[in-house]
Amino acid sequence: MPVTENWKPTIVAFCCNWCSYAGADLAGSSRLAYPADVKIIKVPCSCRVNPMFILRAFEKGADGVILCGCHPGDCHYSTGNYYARRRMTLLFSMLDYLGVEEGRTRVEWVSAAEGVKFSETMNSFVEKVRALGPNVRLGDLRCKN
Amino acid sequence: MQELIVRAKELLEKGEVARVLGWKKGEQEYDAEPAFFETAESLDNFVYNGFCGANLSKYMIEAGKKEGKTLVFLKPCDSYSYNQLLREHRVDREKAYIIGVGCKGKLAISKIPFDGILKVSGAQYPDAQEILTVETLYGTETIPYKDAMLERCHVCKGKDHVVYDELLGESADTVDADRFAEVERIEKMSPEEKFAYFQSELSKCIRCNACRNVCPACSCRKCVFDSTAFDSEQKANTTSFEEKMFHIIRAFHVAGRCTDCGECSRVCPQGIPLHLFNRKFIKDINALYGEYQAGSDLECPAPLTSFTTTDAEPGVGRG
Amino acid sequence: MRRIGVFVCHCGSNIAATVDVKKVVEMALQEQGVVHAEDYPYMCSEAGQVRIAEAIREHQLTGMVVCSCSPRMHEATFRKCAERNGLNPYLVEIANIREHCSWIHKDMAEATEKAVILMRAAVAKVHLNAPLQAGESAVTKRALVIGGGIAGIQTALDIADAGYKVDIVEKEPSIGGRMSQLDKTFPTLDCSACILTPKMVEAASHENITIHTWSEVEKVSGFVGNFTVDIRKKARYVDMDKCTGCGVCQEKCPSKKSLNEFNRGLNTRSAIYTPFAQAIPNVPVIDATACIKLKTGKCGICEKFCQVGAINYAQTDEIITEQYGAIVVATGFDTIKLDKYGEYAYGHSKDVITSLELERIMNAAGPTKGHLERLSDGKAPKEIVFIQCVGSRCSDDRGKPYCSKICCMYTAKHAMLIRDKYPDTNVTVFYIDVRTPGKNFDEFYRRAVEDYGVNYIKGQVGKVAPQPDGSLLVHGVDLLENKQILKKADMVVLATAIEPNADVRKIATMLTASIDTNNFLTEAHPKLRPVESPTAGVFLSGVCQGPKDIPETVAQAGAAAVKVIGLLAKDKLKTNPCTAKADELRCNGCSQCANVCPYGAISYETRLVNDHGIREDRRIAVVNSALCQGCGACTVTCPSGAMDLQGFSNRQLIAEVDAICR
Amino acid sequence: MNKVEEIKTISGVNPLKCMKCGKCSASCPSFNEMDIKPHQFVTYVINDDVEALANSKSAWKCLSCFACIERCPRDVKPGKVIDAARQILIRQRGQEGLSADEIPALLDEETPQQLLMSAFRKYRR
Repeated sequence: MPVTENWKPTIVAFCCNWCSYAGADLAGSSRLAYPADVKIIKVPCSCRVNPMFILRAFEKGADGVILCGCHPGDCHYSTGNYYARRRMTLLFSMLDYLGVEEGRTRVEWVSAAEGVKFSETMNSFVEKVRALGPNVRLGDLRCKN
Repeated sequence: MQELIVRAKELLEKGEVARVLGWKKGEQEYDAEPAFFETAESLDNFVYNGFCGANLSKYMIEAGKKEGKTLVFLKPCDSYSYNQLLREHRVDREKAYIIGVGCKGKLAISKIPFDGILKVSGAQYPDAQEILTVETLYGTETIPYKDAMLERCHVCKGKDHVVYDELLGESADTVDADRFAEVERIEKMSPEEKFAYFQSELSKCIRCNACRNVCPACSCRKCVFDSTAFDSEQKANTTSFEEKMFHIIRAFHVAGRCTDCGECSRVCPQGIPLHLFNRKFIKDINALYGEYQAGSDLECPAPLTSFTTTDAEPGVGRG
Repeated sequence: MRRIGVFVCHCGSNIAATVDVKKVVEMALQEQGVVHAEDYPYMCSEAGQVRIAEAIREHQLTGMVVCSCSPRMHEATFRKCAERNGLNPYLVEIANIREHCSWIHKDMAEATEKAVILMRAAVAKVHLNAPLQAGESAVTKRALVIGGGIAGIQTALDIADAGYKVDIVEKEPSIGGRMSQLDKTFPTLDCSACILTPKMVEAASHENITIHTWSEVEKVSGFVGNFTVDIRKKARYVDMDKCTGCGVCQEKCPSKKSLNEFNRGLNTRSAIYTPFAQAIPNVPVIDATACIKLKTGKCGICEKFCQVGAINYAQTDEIITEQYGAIVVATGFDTIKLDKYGEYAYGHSKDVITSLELERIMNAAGPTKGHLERLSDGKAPKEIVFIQCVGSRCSDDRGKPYCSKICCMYTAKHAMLIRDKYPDTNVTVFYIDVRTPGKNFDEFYRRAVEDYGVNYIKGQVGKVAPQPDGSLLVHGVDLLENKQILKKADMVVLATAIEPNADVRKIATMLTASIDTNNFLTEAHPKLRPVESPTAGVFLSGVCQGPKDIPETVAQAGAAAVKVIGLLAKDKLKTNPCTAKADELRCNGCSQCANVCPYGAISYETRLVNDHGIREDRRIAVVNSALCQGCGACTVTCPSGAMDLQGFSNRQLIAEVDAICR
Repeated sequence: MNKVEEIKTISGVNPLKCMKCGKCSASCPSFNEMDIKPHQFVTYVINDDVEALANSKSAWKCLSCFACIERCPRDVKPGKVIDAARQILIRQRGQEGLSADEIPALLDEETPQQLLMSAFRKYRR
């Protein structure tokens, strides 16, 4: 896909119901803008996010995927984000190993009270993904030419 | 080898085991493949030599469904796989009689760089020789045993079995390489080089599923890729997803469970170094969450089903 | 194929001003399975719901998507509406096009495009939604209140009066909390003990209230209606049943050097002690870190003098396990540590004190028997400076970003009381703003200025410098006069910021209740559900939720009690049907999922399974849906995809991903 | 960049964070010598009157002692604001900053030595 002036990234944000989704709501009710490229999918907990969802998003054309959950220690289910943290740490490290550009994936802990953080996070994430341009490498990890 | 057959016959005859799981001669000595032996006579086809690299532990899942005990021969590294299956309740220890066999390193026919191979001698156990003699259509060649060894044997986990009922035969120390050297070499590459490397390797994949079928950790009754568990619409839709993401998802599914037995790379008909995915996860797990060897014991918490409150954050140390 | 209806809400102009709702409707009608789409100014209104009802009937809808505000706002509304009209509530999905779209985007084309995509994702999900039935669980008709201050006491009394059993767990030796440390209360100046003690007595004697003092919550499991709580009853070394509270042990105890926590460490107490005279229960505890007998084995004086034989050095901590239907957190507050505020010389000079320390100094039972005197030399201060907002309203890392709310009023109270009792003592208050919203509050502050001659100066103090003569030089400013002020004072009182009790983080973690960046517990909704935590069955009372004065605390305590009563009055609760479920044909029985389940909801059974004609006994995971809370940790651990979460299934989430990335 | 943006960029201060508590002025050792008091610095920035600030006595009376920066509860740092105002002035005058030769001419009785030194450190890097 050629990079054009008007190119807009597709960004999927998985947000846990208890903290981050509420943080996104707070960003909304506080009118803290972030790019419309970000589309939020609600999950009960960050630990519900299967690496397959993330890879699926990339395969289907996403240019960036971000996962937001409660701060470690504050998980509504007490431990979910700790598992998510390990899973994503390993997944991201693997993506890096495969030569996928750093910056297309991110995990951020956003509480229900952090509307500002939510908005800032999304702004900086989108900026990073825009700088990287359209996703090619993660579209096909079989890496066929 | 003979002592294994003798012992197997003995156990069969005594009725202590109902069948034997071992390796069977192929057309060539180097064609040894896993086989069940139901009778003492059939054991005449039993073989144990340098080409018996196949890890038999996964076959014990099926064996567990049959009547009576199964005698299985496990090399030291195979015993880790068996233990991991035991931990995951996939095999029934009660229905297994495990003979831990000695191992002096296993060979890969693909590593013998001669055309028209007819016969390889010197790979016989227990008298494996330092130099293999290879008869080819074009004459006789020699190659040091070590040079024909599987990659995994150069980074062998050790001579000890982690689970067994009895032990037979000696093992040799074959380690002469750093297990993570190749992973580190790739890690040091630029993203472009990394991508180019994996692109050239993975584009060879023909999706034959040999890696999945041989992997003791890939033992799901029904693989996600064969089911509709993740379909959003129809099967045709997921095919491309499966095609494109197969290896990384497979590696993730076995992360923290893979014993690094190396079977995936051994059986890949395209010679893709698939173990490099698993070993990357193992290296990260060791570095981030403490040394962990899957299959080494049945109790200690597994890296992906446990945590500490001070774990590293995703992405730390990247780039 | 589902027959889906899409309802696009204008939310007045909240959505419609930024999102072209007609366009969303038009695009919805092009989606597979969408048989009806319409927009309406207020979908949540009575009239809006009537339209939904009509559409369900007219188009025989088997699924619906409402494009509106956050599901946190009206998901329940629309689900109920669907249910009333014969559509399973779990066949309703919300596309959040307000908080996540119209409110944050300005460009109409961009916002509309996004709204369409969010609508598509919701439609894609609804295609795969299954009708779910909520289960039922019984309610244990007993409540737990964590914290025995005025908030906890009031909540417990209100619940108990309604006829339900309540337990109070208090970590200190007595209930009473911060209010018991106060001397007088604003704006009426009535004595704190005089109004609190009767409430303490009432709680102690109430037939429905059990008080566990010197106790802490150790472990919480279960869920709304069915919590199981382990309470650690710390060793008191005194038999509660035998002790008569005569106090002889405290007089005779030879170890008298421990800092008196109740008096904020301004004087000392004995190793065996009751924190204050009106303590309830009036049974002392032995401080094991100070007791000579417990430390060395020698002494035993209190045992010798106890006429009823109540002393028992062999006592150990005891863990009791109780069942509760609801839990109220009332853990209160403490003042912040001032070690980062070197400029105010707190800790450097004994005559720089916090307001809470001043309360103790002014109290007849305090370290100075109620005489206002300098702690350095015992002299009566003639010049007192109060500094407001110490650590409050700070955006740096030294203090707290919030207003502590109570300081303006208690400072006015202190200033007034001092001027009243010691008319020749001058009182100066340095303030940034005087905040006195509340009934009779501003009148109170004005009385301090007008009737008592308290000198209020607008301007924060920069520094307090102890002088060689023992006085304190206050570097201030009068912003209204634009003059710097150097003022010699005999005593400086710091209106120290308050913060939630340090234990609250631990307790919140146990309760899986969320907490904000300042460690205040988060309410389920800041306006509409201020006394409920987002965790069902957990309620908030008092300062643990945010700074409050006594009347507000009592009001909130009552509100929390009403919520608890409302819960306990039910015999059965509907349970969340969005629980995990294992597919027996795919399950490997590998036990990985059970390892990550925080609720112990997964067990295994060997079951005869018919897998396309192959009949065999298999070890299969079984989820106890009453215990499962639906986090989904198990689903990702499962390599075969056998474990799935109802309402957030793999296929549903993948469908959303696909719709967004389409 | 206009002056207001310039002063914000140089100082790194958001003047809107100020809550007018006056702790800076209470802390300032040069308060009495200043025509514009430390707590008023941000007001000049907000009111788009950087000119007045740069031309004030205060710009040259600030000792750069940093007491206001250390103690400000809102992270506003009046010391940095006045320093930025000073810099704007200096940049205008010398175009390229200070040179050692110019210093003697700039010296007067009231210029604190410390200010010269810090200015020198800052502009002659």
